[in-house]
Amino acid sequence: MEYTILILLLPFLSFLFLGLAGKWLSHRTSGLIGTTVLAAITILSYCTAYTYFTADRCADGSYATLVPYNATWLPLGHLNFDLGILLDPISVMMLIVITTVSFMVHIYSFGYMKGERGFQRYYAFLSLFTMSMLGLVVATNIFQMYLFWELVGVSSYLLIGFYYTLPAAVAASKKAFIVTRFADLGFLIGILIFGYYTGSFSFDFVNNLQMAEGTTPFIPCGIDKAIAAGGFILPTALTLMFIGGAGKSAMFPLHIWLPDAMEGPTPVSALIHAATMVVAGVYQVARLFPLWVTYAQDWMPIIIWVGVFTAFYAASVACAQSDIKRVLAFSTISQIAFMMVALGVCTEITTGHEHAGSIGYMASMFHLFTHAMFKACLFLGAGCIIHAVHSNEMVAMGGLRKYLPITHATFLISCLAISGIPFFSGFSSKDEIITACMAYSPAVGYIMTAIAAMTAFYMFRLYYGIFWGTENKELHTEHTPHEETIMTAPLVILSIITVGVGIYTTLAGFGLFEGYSFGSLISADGQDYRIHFDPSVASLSTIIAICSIALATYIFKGETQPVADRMYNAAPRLHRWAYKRFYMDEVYQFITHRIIFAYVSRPIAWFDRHVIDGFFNFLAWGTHTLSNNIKGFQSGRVQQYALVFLIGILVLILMIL
Amino acid sequence: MDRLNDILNIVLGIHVDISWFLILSALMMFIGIYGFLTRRNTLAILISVELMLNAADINFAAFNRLLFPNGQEGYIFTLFSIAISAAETAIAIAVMINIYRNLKNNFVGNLDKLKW
Amino acid sequence: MDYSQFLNMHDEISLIAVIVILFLADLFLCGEHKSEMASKAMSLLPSGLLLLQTAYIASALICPCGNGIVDAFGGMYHNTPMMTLVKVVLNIGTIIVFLMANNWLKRPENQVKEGEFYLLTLSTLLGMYYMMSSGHFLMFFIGLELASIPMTALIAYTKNNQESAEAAAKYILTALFSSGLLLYGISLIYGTCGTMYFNELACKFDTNNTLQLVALVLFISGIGFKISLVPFHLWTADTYQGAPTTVTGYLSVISKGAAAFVLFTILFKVFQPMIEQWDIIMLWIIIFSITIANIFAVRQNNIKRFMAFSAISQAGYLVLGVMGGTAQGMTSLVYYLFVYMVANLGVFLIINVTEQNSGKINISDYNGFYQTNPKLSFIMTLCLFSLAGIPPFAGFFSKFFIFMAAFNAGFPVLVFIALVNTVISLYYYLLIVKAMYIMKSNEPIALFKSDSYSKIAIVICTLGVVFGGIISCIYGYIDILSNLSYGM
Amino acid sequence: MNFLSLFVLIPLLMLFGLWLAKEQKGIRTVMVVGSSALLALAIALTLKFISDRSGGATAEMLYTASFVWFEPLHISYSVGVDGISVAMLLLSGVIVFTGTFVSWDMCKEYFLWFTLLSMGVFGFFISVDMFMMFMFYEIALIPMYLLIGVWGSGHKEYSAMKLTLMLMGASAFLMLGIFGIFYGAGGQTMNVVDIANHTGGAHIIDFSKQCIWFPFTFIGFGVLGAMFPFHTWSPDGHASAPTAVSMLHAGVLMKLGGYGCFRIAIYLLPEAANELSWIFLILTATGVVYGALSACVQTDLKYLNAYSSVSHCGMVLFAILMLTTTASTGAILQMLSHGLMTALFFAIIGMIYHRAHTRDIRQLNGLMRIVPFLSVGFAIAGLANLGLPGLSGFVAEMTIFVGSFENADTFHRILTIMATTSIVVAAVYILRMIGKILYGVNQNPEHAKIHDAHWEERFAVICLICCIAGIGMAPGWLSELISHSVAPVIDNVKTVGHLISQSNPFM
Repeated sequence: MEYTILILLLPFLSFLFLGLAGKWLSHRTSGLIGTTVLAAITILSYCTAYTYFTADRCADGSYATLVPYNATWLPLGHLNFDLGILLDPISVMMLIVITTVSFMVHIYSFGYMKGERGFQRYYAFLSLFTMSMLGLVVATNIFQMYLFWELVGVSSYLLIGFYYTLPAAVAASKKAFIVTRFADLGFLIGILIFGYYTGSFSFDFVNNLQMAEGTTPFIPCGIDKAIAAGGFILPTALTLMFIGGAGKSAMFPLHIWLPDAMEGPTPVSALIHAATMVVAGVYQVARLFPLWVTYAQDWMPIIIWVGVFTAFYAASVACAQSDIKRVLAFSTISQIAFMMVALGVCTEITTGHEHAGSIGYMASMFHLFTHAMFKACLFLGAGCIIHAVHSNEMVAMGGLRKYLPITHATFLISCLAISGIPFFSGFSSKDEIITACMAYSPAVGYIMTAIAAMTAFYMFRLYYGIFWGTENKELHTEHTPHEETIMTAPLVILSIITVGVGIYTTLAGFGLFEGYSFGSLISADGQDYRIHFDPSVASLSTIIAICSIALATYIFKGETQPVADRMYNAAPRLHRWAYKRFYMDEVYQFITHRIIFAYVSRPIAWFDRHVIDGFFNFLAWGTHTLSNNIKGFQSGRVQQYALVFLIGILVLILMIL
Repeated sequence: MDRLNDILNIVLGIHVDISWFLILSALMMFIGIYGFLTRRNTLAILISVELMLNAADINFAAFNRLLFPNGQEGYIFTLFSIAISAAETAIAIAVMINIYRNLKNNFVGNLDKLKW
Repeated sequence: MDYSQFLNMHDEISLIAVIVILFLADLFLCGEHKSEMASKAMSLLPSGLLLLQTAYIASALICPCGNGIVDAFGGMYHNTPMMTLVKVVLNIGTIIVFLMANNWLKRPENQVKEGEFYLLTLSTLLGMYYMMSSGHFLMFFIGLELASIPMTALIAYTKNNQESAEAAAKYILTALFSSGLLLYGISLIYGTCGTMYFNELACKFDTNNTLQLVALVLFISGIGFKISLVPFHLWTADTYQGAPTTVTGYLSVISKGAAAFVLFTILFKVFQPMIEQWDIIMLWIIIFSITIANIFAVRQNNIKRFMAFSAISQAGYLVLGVMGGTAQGMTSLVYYLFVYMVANLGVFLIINVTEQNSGKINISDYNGFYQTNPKLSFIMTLCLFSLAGIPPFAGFFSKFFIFMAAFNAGFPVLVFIALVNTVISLYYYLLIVKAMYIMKSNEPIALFKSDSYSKIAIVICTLGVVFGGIISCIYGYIDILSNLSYGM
Repeated sequence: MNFLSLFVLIPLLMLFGLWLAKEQKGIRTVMVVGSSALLALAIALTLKFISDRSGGATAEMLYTASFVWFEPLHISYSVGVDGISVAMLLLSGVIVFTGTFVSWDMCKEYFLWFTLLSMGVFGFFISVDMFMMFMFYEIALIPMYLLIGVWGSGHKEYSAMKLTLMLMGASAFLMLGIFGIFYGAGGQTMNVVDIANHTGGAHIIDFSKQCIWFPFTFIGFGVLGAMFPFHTWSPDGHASAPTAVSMLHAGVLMKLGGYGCFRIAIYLLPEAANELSWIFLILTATGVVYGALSACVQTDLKYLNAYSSVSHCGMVLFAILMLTTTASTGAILQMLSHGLMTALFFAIIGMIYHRAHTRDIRQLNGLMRIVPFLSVGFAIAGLANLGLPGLSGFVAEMTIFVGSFENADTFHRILTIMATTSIVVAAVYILRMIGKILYGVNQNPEHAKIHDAHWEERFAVICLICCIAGIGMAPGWLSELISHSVAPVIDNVKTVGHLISQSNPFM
């Protein structure tokens, strides 16, 4: 497995090379370099995955955790900051996801970014991102994860701000970085607490959880010692880390950066803001999952309810957006929230068909995988559309199925997948999530089912809005929309994966044949878990999804949309609120600009200039003024001098007598 | 001095001891200082200074005569001091003449060109 | 009486010899129709002779006979190697002043006599010699007066200059006033102790005796006047401003330094029993001297007046060495004196050449000085930095050591106040640096060539400023001397 | 003569060479040769030090040499280095080297003062004698006045004066502290190592005396390290200084403060450090947040960076006061990292100012299109500033935070968490600045014509970026180098720590 180091090194070198020498390279060369490197690491990842999963399982039935590399990068007192590569089922799965999507995006970008200024820079940043994201998933310890976590943050910043001459892109990139940075603060503090009390940052949990009994941090000495250290330290640390994850994964209320991040080039949105980076939060929780379940079971509802609310909120906002990328962005938020919820509802590690409390873990990872594929496909499709009509707004679209047939087909497949229609990949993963939720609590299960229905509705609203509906003929006759092979090829590949996985897992899930399923590779305790659908859940969600699609078809398919207009007229305010994303951005704007800038920073700056600096200036001014005021003392009259002389003597005499 | 003392003792019935000289010299000293601080004419100031110096001289002489009659230190000191004060006064007057030549008067109040 | 005792006073006798030779030379060389040769000889002679004399008395330091301590006239005269060293230092300063004076004396437009200047200056120097080597208050008093009376003549040297006369008048009046009080104080000491020999007095003092305490204060006032310590300093600024620049330079360094040394020796030797009292007095005097002088200096424009306040404040630092009366204090005082002398004379040299060549003496006139006279302004900067106590110039070392001495003597608060004051003093020294380097001027002082005598003096000062601190043997040597019973 | 003395000798020779040099070409030759020699010497020293350490040289200070200087006062010319000074010398070498290139067109006098300043800095870091340290400290300060006053911009006279006076005021505190330590330890040696180890005639300083002199020493050095609330010289001073001087000042001179606090205040007064650190911890933690928040609303690039320096340098002192080996290692790393990135920042700001004649954020726009090289450098400096992994800031900050967290009580925890918030605020002001000046479209026709960096500027910028990235990517050796030298100091503090009762009200 030694070659895995290349998976990190190659994109890094490619980044350096393209970044430094890009100026002297042609677009084509630099694109080719980037893509070739990506192809290489994709192959390497597949090899890794193949080797890993075909190797023998351990005696306890789980896959071995391999650490081909691990070296101390920075010694931190008793602790060590290590860098290395850790291979276990989820990191290997993530390698596949990341390299696949990234490779697709690299190919796609040839067409999408053709002729753009800064083409080399774009590929350099993509390489940087890929490297960072891969480093994040193969992290051997929490600090390494944090390091790459920050790096993906900055790559995201750079890529969102790729069109740096556009004010909106600049603002969006800034916002994305700062919001996630703010969340990362929680992550960092969590790491610090974790590292201090466990004596290690490593993911090798079994050896490191030697929580000293009786230590009572955060509580001044002398207060009730009954609160044992282990009681709440670890949950606190985990929750703080979850804040970091929530920021990256755009959980409410830290989601505000993601919709704006759509200002970046669309392939970037597909790669970073749909398939890979935004699921880092989910991945982090999954990474720490044994800790959560074992030590912080009581605190897991935080994850659940944050997830549930976010899923609902994002879905409802998505119903009202008119910018297609925004719709997809909110859909992403909502889907990630599904994954979070799935992790949150777990209550045990042991898997097996009698242990429903552990399905969530597997389901979440499964959904992560399937979602990455179909959402990337959707975004890339959206990219084709935008490329064709030069607009993000649905108004500019409509009826595009004539012009963009391949895009249309793949988009439809992906929509079906996300809506949870059987034989498409989304169905299998979402079904498992709902099963897990149901097992935890029927309330959560039903809510999630309802949100799944909303998903189907808004996705088909989007689909009809783009490919059917009212056509903007004026615009389309001006430049006839068309599609390019280099851009459609990735779409096709991704939808093949979606469909292939969908068919395979659906058939396997319904027990039509016995074979490996996703759960065989990844499950909470690593055991071979064969997915079997719960018929009631499966049928319920399928029916609801079909109903939603039908509803959307009824409302949005036609050339004219009387129902939609009527609905809009019935509740214009609701639409407006949803359209404005329930004014969350304004709230943030208010807090940052009005409160922090105007009432904290500015007064502090004023205070510094006038009070603190003023004090020192006052000293100088005071000396000068004093000097001018006592100049009469030196009056030039010799008799006065003598008088002072005499008084001086008298005072001195009095002083010592 | 002895004779003076005797006369005073006989005529006025008072005994002149060291304190008389000290009081005299202190008075002279303070008169001199007062004169120095208040006179407007520089020559008058010089005269006041002479009073101050002479007050000290009286002290020396009196101490030597009445307290330490075995030595001559005080007398010698007085002699030197008189000589020195003469020298000082001489040069002071030279300066005053110079000022008078420039200003046509020698009021001390006019010496205030250099100040602050 | 054994007249050969006179011969024990090597230093003074040799200086008198110099004075006599110069007097004769003046008679023959400074006629109405002086030749080129004579003029040149008159320029070289004073410095040359003084240099020889310095070498002569310094030779006693290099190869001392016995412990080097000389007593004469039953203790009236008392000389130690340390005193000789201070005399050598003062001599060097005087040589620099002579070199500085040459140009001023030679210029016909100044209308000043040449020969008298040297005679008067050397007379004051002789006075200081005696003041330092005195073992009796009479000797001390005579020395003091000999140091101040000719000084008046020097201050009034430019006789058709009203300012010069006014300065002299203020000086002599204050001097008279102070010597009157000092004399009175000495008389009280005599009256209470019956003797004026220093070595006999110490055991006769009693801290409960009011008259002796008054005498102490009066003594300090008398010598404080010479060192120009607050509150006896008010004449200083006026006199410095009015006096010819050369004389100001002399006044600010030589007479001040000698007086400070004497202050230390007499306080330590004579007033030893009252050490607590004079520590308190000196403490307050130093605090006020440094602070008030600094505050006044901040707003001056006339550079000589400015240097006067700087000198008062430096005097305050100088007498920090007195505090506690330690050998370390003595060492650092003499060292400070040496370093202060070269730096301050360096500044005055430049002020003098500038004044002689352009007639400008205001700080604002120095605007743009660096553009026209870079070398001079650079040296001026070095000297000012040394005065302000900036390393690696000698002033840093001397300040550090004198603070160290005062700290070691047990006055950390005083040291702290003095240290805070160094910030103010740095401020006003930087004002001149700022004028020279930063400020722009429409009519800056034009480029001029200074005369070779000044150049030599400037080089001496610069060398002293640059190497006076780094070469540690200077301090080491002084320390050896002061460890021989405090050099007294 | 010990070879460490070359660090002082080379600048002296450079001064001499500059004095002789006639043309601009000669001056440049002297400067380039001299600063390269210094850099080469620093690198050679580092390599030698590491190889000697791994070869088993365990003495606290290596290559020590001592010559009695002022025998009566026990002052000697003592040199020696440990890992911390080696790191600092390396930093100084880099900054002086790049500073030379940045001030390519300056005149002779400028370089004279510049070299004098460098001499002070190098001398400070090689000294182990308190007197020498103090002397070199002041040697380094005073050239600032003329460098800013003559070659600066804006309110240069005011700023130069303020800077000089405040720092000199600090040195007054410092001098007193040095006296206190010297006499408190028996007045027999000025050697730092001797005093700390109670050898060479020094004895343990009384606890009460330590508590008096600790604040003096700490404030004395702290002012130079821009400790809140004595930091106000820094924004004005940096804003007015010429480019290379800002670099040198923020890059090296401010490090003297942190180094001094560590080497003298903490090392020599360990008990007082334990006892009184809480006061200064509060101040520095406030400074960290305060500087960052102030930076958010600045409109002048240099002011912004100066406030950010206040924040970062506050972090240095904060970490030192945490009194753990890891945090102090972080502090030294932070000094290095801040030195490099701030130097880079100031260099680029200076270059932009030189071209655009304004530093106002509101008037600069879209520089990325006009001067891509400078803009990229600027962005890298900014990213390093906000602690991006792979660049030096991250390494230092993480070490500090982990180290600070080793103190398990609530008081230290709260302050640490306070300090961590600064990295978010740093992101805010850095991105705001980058967004405003680099991105967008240029609106000012004047600025459209400006040209990108010259070769010598590029060279300087690239050198600095390489160092920043080098530390950021391979920090292990440096951290090891430093922590070995930090450990004795902190152990010293820790061993006395349990002897005294903790009278801190917050503990």
